[in-house]
Amino acid sequence: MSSILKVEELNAGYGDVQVLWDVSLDLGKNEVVAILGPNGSGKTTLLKTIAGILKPKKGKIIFNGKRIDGMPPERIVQDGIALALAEKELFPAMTVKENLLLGAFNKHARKNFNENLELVYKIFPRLKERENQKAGTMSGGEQQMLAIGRALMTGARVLMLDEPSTGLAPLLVKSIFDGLRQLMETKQELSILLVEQRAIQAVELCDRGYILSNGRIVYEGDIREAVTSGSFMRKYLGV
Amino acid sequence: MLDIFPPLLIIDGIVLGLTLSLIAAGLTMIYGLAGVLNISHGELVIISTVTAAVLLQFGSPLPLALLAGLGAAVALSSFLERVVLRPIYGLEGEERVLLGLYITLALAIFLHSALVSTFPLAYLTLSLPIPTVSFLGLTFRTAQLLSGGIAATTLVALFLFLKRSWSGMAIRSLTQNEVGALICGVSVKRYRLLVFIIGGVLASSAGYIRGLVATVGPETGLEFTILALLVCVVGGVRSVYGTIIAGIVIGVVYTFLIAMIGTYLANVALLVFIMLLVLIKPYGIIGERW
Amino acid sequence: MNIIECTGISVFFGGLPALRKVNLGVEKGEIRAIIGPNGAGKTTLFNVINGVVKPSEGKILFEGRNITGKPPHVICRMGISRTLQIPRVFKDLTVVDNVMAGALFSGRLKGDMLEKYVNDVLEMVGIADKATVKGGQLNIQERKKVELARALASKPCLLLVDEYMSGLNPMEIEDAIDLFKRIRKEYNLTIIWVEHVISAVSSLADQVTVLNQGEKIAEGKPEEIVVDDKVVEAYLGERVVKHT
Amino acid sequence: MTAQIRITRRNQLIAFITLCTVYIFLPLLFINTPYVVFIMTQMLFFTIFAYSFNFLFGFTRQLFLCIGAFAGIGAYITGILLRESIVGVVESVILSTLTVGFIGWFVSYLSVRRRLVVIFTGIFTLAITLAFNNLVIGLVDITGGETGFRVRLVSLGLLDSLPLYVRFYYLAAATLLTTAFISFYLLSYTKIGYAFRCIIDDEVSSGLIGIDVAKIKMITAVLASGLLGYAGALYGLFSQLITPSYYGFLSLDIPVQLIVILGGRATLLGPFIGSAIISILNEALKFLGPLTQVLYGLILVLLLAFFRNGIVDFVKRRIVPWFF
Repeated sequence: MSSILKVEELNAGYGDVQVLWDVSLDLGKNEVVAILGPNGSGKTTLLKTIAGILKPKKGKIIFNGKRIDGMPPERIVQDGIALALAEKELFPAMTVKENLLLGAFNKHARKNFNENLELVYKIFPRLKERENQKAGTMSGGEQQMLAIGRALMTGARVLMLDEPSTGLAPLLVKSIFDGLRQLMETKQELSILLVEQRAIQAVELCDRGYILSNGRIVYEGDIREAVTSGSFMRKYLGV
Repeated sequence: MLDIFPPLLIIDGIVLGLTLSLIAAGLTMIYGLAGVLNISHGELVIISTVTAAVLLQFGSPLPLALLAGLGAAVALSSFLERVVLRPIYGLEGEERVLLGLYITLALAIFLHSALVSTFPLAYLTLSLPIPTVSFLGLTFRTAQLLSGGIAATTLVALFLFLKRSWSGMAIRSLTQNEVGALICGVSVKRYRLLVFIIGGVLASSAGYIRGLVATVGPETGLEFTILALLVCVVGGVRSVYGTIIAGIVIGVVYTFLIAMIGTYLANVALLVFIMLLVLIKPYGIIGERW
Repeated sequence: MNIIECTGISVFFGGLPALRKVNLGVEKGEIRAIIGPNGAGKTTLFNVINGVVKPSEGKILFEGRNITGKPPHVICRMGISRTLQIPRVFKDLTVVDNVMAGALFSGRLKGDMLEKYVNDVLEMVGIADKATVKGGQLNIQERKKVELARALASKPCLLLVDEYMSGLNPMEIEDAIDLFKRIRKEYNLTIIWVEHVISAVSSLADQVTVLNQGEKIAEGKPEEIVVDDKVVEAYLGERVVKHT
Repeated sequence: MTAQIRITRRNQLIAFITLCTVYIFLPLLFINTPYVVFIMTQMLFFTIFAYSFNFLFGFTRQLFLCIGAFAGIGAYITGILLRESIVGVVESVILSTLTVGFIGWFVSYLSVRRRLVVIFTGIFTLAITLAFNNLVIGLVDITGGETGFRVRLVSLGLLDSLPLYVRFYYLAAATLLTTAFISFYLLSYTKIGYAFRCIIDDEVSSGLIGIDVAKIKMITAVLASGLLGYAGALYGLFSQLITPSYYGFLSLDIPVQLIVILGGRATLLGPFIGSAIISILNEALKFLGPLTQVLYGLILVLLLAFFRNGIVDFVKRRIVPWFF
């Protein structure tokens, strides 16, 4: 499978706090890849660096054969990498619809606005019901759906999801993962980089994955096998 | 006790309030996007009225003078964003707000003194050919109605721009959540400049609108800033809509206070109110959040 | 008797609970680790103990005295010191002045002893060679060391350490573990320690408390904790437990 | 470590003694040119104002944008009490000092208690400045409005034997040097100095290591404001005229801020150097008339943008670590 996103020996962090050390990974076309790891292992930093919000200290990020490290975030979004963060980062005083509209801010996303909106409403019907509600007044699960929906509105070919299950009740987690599964079935040419602290949901969506511990990749390969094997917990927590 | 019929006073207040709202809306947007409380904002009003007044004195046609004034305000505002404020963008949090406050304060002093000493007599008065109109048995000043009308129209236009256009959406998104806007592909740099330009346009129109009903002199810049700042504090430093409502309320209250207890004590009353407000609700009465 | 006893601590931020009825009792001389996923409330618990945040409910006894709601500087003078997740040293003061400040203001040391004590702490933490360098010129790990030394210099009975190990490489983690062992022995301290480098936790902590979404879900020895169903679930998701 | 501190202390003492000598003997050089002594007296008063502002803003980060108003309140209290012959000079000045000190404590208490961010303290105190101005102009019957009122020349006891124009010079110099000496002493020889250095650097950490930041802020506010009330009252007596324009934001606060920023925030020698430069500039640029204001604004912008830490800091970093 040809790869759409490739990260090579990435070092990054905040100010003089280095969080990531020589992280390399690979995401294929139409593939869902999991990145697992406990908190503080650098998962969110990795996603923010790929999205251009943080500048890498060293290393390469290659998207679709082109280097994108060091490019400003708006260029990276336009090229086709979208990010939904665990903190959601919604516009609380705007309606659901307006939030989605802003997802489609870049030029080519504006063209496919209706098509993408239909897709988002199809996988998260709840958002259509709440179309005119202010984002700040919604529940955590709904906000999570909106964050993912807004990322999809960018018309991205790579979707990066940061802990979509954090802090949510099991039922909501299920509806979000059902939505993602449906998304993978309907949408062509979409790859997902799924960052999760809890492994099990991730295992149901993807075969391959990485384990990040303390800023370094400590495992790479079949994620199901890793989770079911006895040594997982040790590896996962870096014991 | 009141020399003027109260309804007329109310209209006077509303016109003043709308004018202040125009200035304050720019102040609010700039604060939202750049994290700077622009103390030199009132000088943008003055730079355009002074430019227009000077050109008019040299016999330039009115539209050209007004346009030139507008250009001056926009140019100054853009210069402020691109050059003067550059040192603060690398800073975070309180340091940034503080240095921004200081630099713009210094700039305000500089512009104020420069304008007052260079053009001490550049007063702008835009008198209209027909002084009054009668309506429902009351006699209104034409200028009063016209300026109120223009101010309201400008505010509606601003409202629609923010609500409907892509750029307006981008500006609102940046004030609400900068990281969120970044991951939607909104460029901070570009829209920061845009709000300074819009702030310049709004300030300039506020100056002209004021020029319809009063005389705007080069020394009034700080006064505009202070009143607009008060409007912002009442309306919530990040809410454009709160700003508009607060502007009208302050305009009316202020006008009545002046009519009742004179300008100076009215100022004192207003300032004491603001001080209480800063203590009780630092984030404004109307605005929803920072 | 426990040196610190927190009972029924709840904290709400804007209606949302950050901590719910958490009890924590730590014995004198113990090293207690607190672990848990993101947003579990670990740092909030520290903030409550050292007075940065007032608890909405609950009571904290330190050496038998009620310290609930006292401001940070008072709590420091009573003998609880703390380091922060992102270290904040005094940037314009030299390393030795940073540490001296810690010794000076806690009021727990007397005049003549100050200088010797400060030098000892610098040696112990391993930053003595940078004594005359300004705080602002240090790298992140050196800052962590200075902050730790500053906290130790106030001669605390209870030390709260927030994520000392993050961002260190395995070698440095080994050194840090060794350092904490020596600190405990030398200064006869009780340490409460928030950490997510679990390998360090298991080789250092006597007891581990696990928080999840503001609640305490488990407590026990490190080797018990790693196999505790609730803990595994909190970290990995509910169905893993059934698989294994 | 200790050796270094000892050197710094010795150098500070040398600097202080030099200052004393210069300030005591300088007016004797100009004994025949009253105008120069007048200008130097004015400079001394501005140095005192700058000292207050420096303690408030430089050392404890309390942005009081009401230095002029505080000094003005002091001047008006003393002026009015003397005009109405209610109490004597000493009592008036003491009352000014206490009143302004109390107001300063109150503002500080409010902003510490309400945990106002620096900028809100700034807005709050800016409102005080404007309210003071409007009040003074509005209450014409009491304050004389824009034109103000004259104050009779008062007796200064022992100093009366000196020529008229030198009396206030020495009074101001004594105030300033005492303030400076006490500050030097406290900052270099006591724990308080250490606490100030910590607070300037990082307030959160200061609290964590056991410094009562709120208390230090409030004490500083009382003392600095009291000094403003005192110096303001003396400035009024010295000018023999009390008008709002002397205590306005543009005429007092801006030069004071310029002095502090030029000299360097949170330094003890900064205000001396800053005010000397400003006074000389002021005289040199007299021919510009109102344009000096313009120039001040421009200098302030440039300083803030490119030279934020001031001259003392520049010297300290580049040449010797003398001044604190």
